[in-house]
Amino acid sequence: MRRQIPLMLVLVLGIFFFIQFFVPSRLSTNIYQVSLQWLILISAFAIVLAIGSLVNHHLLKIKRRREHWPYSYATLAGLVVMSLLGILGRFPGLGLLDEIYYRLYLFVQAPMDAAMFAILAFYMASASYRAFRARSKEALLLLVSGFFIMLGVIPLGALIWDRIPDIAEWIMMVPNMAAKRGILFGVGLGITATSLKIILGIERSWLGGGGK
Amino acid sequence: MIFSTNPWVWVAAILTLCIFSFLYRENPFYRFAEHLFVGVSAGYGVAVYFNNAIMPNLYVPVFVHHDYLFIIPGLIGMMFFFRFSSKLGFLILIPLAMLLGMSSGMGIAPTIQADIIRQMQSTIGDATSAGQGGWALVWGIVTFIGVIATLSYFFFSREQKGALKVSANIGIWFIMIGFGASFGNTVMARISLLIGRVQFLLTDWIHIIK
Amino acid sequence: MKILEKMSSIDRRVIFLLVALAVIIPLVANIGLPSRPGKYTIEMYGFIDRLPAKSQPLLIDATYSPSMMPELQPMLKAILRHCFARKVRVMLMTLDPNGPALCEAALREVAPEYNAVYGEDYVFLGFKPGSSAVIMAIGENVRQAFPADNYGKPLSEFPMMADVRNYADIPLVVSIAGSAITQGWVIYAGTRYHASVGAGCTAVSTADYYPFLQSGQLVGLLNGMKGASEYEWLNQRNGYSTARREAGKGMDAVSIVHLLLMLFIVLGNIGYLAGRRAAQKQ
Amino acid sequence: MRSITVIGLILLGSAAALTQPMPAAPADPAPPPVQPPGLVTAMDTPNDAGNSISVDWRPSPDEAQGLVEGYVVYRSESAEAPESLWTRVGYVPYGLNQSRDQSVPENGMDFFYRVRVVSRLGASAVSQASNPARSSEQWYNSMRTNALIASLLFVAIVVYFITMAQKGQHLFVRRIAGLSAVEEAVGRATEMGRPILFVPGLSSISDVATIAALNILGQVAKKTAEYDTPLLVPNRDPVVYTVAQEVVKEAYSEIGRPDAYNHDSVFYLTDSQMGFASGVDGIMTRERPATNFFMGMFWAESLILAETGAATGAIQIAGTDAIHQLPFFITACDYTLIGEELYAASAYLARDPKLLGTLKGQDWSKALIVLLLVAGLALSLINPGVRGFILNILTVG
Repeated sequence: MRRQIPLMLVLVLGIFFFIQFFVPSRLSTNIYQVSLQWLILISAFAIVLAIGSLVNHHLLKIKRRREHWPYSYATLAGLVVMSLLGILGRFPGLGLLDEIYYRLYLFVQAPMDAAMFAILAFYMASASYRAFRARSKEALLLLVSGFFIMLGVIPLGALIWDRIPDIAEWIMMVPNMAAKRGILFGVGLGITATSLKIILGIERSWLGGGGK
Repeated sequence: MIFSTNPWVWVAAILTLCIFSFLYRENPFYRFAEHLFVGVSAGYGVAVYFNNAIMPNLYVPVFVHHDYLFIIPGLIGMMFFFRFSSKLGFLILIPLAMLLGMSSGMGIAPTIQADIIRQMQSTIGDATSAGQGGWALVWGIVTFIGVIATLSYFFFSREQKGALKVSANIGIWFIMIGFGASFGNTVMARISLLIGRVQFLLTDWIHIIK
Repeated sequence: MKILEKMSSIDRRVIFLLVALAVIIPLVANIGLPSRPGKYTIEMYGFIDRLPAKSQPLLIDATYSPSMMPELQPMLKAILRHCFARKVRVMLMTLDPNGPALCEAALREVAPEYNAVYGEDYVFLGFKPGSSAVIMAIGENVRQAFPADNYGKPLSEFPMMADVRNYADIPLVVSIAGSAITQGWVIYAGTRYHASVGAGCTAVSTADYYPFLQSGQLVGLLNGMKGASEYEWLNQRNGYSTARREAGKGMDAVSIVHLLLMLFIVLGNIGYLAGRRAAQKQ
Repeated sequence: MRSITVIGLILLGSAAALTQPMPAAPADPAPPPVQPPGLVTAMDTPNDAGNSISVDWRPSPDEAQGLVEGYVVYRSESAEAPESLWTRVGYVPYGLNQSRDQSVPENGMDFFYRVRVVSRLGASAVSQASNPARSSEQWYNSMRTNALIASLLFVAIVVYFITMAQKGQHLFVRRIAGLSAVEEAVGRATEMGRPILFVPGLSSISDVATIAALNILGQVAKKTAEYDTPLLVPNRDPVVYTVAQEVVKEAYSEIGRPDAYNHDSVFYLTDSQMGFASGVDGIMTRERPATNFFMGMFWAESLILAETGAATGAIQIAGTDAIHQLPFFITACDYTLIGEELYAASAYLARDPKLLGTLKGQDWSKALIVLLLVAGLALSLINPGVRGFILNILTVG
């Protein structure tokens, strides 16, 4: 029973929404519209569990004095302050809280977000330096095509030889596109097959346990 | 060198440097920034979920418009909370089944449309565009061969021997050239992001760049 | 020989330091390399340039977080400048929870330059979670996804929104995004609802969208900071904007870092090949 | 060269747009008249939910001179209705000579349409009424027949192979390099006494790549349960977090080690992409896992994770169908499952006949696609007429 009901639900909903795609009638589209809103709402509740996990993880760390435990206070403080300001700030008369929330976002969260992203520039350099070596035929192809594109993107490439941007675009448009399309066919089939497996109840990992 | 007098800018600058310090090695400054980042962004996420999913899709329809239909997904969503119950723990499978059933069902036909049928159309169409002739036709055919070869690399039912091996190898060449190209093309994007940070540090924090 | 072999094992931190210098120096010292618009930038620019003034609004989805601002924010601003200068109406929305603050920052900066009026020349719809679900919801009705604008005012109160129901009434959707959501726009808004879709993406995903450009599913594409810099250039050339070209300046730093990286790759390979030869000799 | 010409054209175009006079103020004395649009045709919008009628018209002859600003569409219940009974139902700018009225009040009732042209100078002229048209809803979208056939064909192929598999027929699947490394990687972590990190992607549960990742997680968790190796599973999506926890718990009890399951090993970090990346980076440098798995959907953080992992000396196995992140995993990881290999992985690892059957179905669908592509190409090259036909049936609606 415990697994039959969810499996039935998946089967029925899966088939229904597969068919719905082909039925343009009013009833069908209305159901579709409402379902989209339901999807958003249902998944929103899981955030409570997730935050529970985060809080629990850090409280435990502090309680047991595990390595680096004092840092957990930073996480907990950030979580409590940000969520309260964000929710309470919307209520009338509490605009000041909303203003603080906005500031914290702009000057605490956003800069760290951007800095983390910027680290990628350095990692691109170290990764390409390490991996772009002519170790094999395949690696050589990776290296040469990467090199040409880097040269082709910048205005400087055209100054060295005016055909370089064209070669770069050729690489992007011909071999690159062929590879992407080939991969995309496979991915499309993989996605469809997995969706089908979920609907038919063959793919049950989400029930917990691999396939029982 | 003139420093900003805005304390918020200082906070942002110091946190930026804390994150960058990770490039040298993991250290207490990074550790602090990382923990704060996780907490603050998780809190922001909570507020966003509340203000943009719960309020407009549950509170407003039910309590303002009295559309009680929306209580149902609300109740289904709340079943997630039974996770810690030993007896009713299985109830979380209901919202999961709803999410998976709907999204799998909605996904199949559009995926077939976009990833298979339309790709077939453009693969054939590009290789045979009328009136192109010359190099365009050659490259069209090369692309076509590349697509077939790449696809053959993902054929799992046979050992890669004989013709399939040749074809799969050609496929791998195309894949490698494609990946090299993507990598090279990404460098610019990543540098752009670093530029943004450097501009912030040198413009807003230390007023060097005007 | 030893020196050559060492080239293949330069410490990460040395590379990091050189990259940092290569970015900082061009920003502090003005270099000013030339720009040359690519064809997809021109196609995008041309499409918006042909839209009639004061008619149905185009829809811009700015879905990115602050970390992608340097690449994508100049794009958003350049397109807004183009639209406001030509009195093309704009609906702005975002599918990223971090988006609203960024959209507002762009609007606060650009709108006053052209005296663009809120509710008449542009509307800010705000953020909605659900990514592709939202795109599909707009296909049914904009009000389905956004009953009210970002500030809680019902869309029905805006005269410019009176005739806007769904994609059939939107001449162009511009997806400025740092994620695969552009694909969502192409597949759902484009394939499912026949909307014209243009995109501005981070340079990382450009390669992904060439198939869509070829198959006509995208009307144009702005490629990262380069695309933004080219759009800024076209705006300035046609007298739509006199603002500082932020992305243009960044492109100089991009050029220098590219050269540095290529140098590293060459050094690494010389070192690798030298090391291999030494190993063969033994 | 070509691009420069195009710029030139655009410059001319926009200059023309700038010099064109703005629509005149209403106080102006009578602007030069404009000719009305020609024949207006109305018909039920096909393949829709009803309450919609499509209207098209011959453009006003003045449009060619660039005098037209746009067209306003009106609807009425009678062709001879007085001016006040025509309801405005839409506006389209010049260049578009069709409109879709999506606010038809009733299906199955006759409505008439008129189109008013508005000139740039403020004049306007209205057309004759259209033919009567009734809106209706359809129960089948005929534009999507190709997708229906393709979907059903695919389902049939897959179901056929699943049935074959269930009948006990042996199904061969070739070795996939990245997956053979899984066992070795778990063993290595055990030897070194270090944990294993598994990131099930950053997307939601409705992303199919996430399901594939959770499937692999189940297999990996069984191995860590067997060897008693600590497992770390950080999550970004709340729902995925919930499922991942169930998957790991179940894997441990299946191996008969429910006691070894640590409730804290599957945990949630944050919803923010980069916040998540910074957290995982911290975990990688502090806990020093011997093996990192990055499976599922990834975005720009892919290289941040993989490069940090490489610097800590971990063995890294990645798998994603995010085409634009594959190059980074390929350069920074030891093994990478490319695209469909991620989906094949669960079948390969689990050796479940039903899953292998699905994989077979995918394979033969691929063969069919290749066959159709080659046939389509050959026929198109022989006869351009056939090309048009082929492209037409492959048009999606």
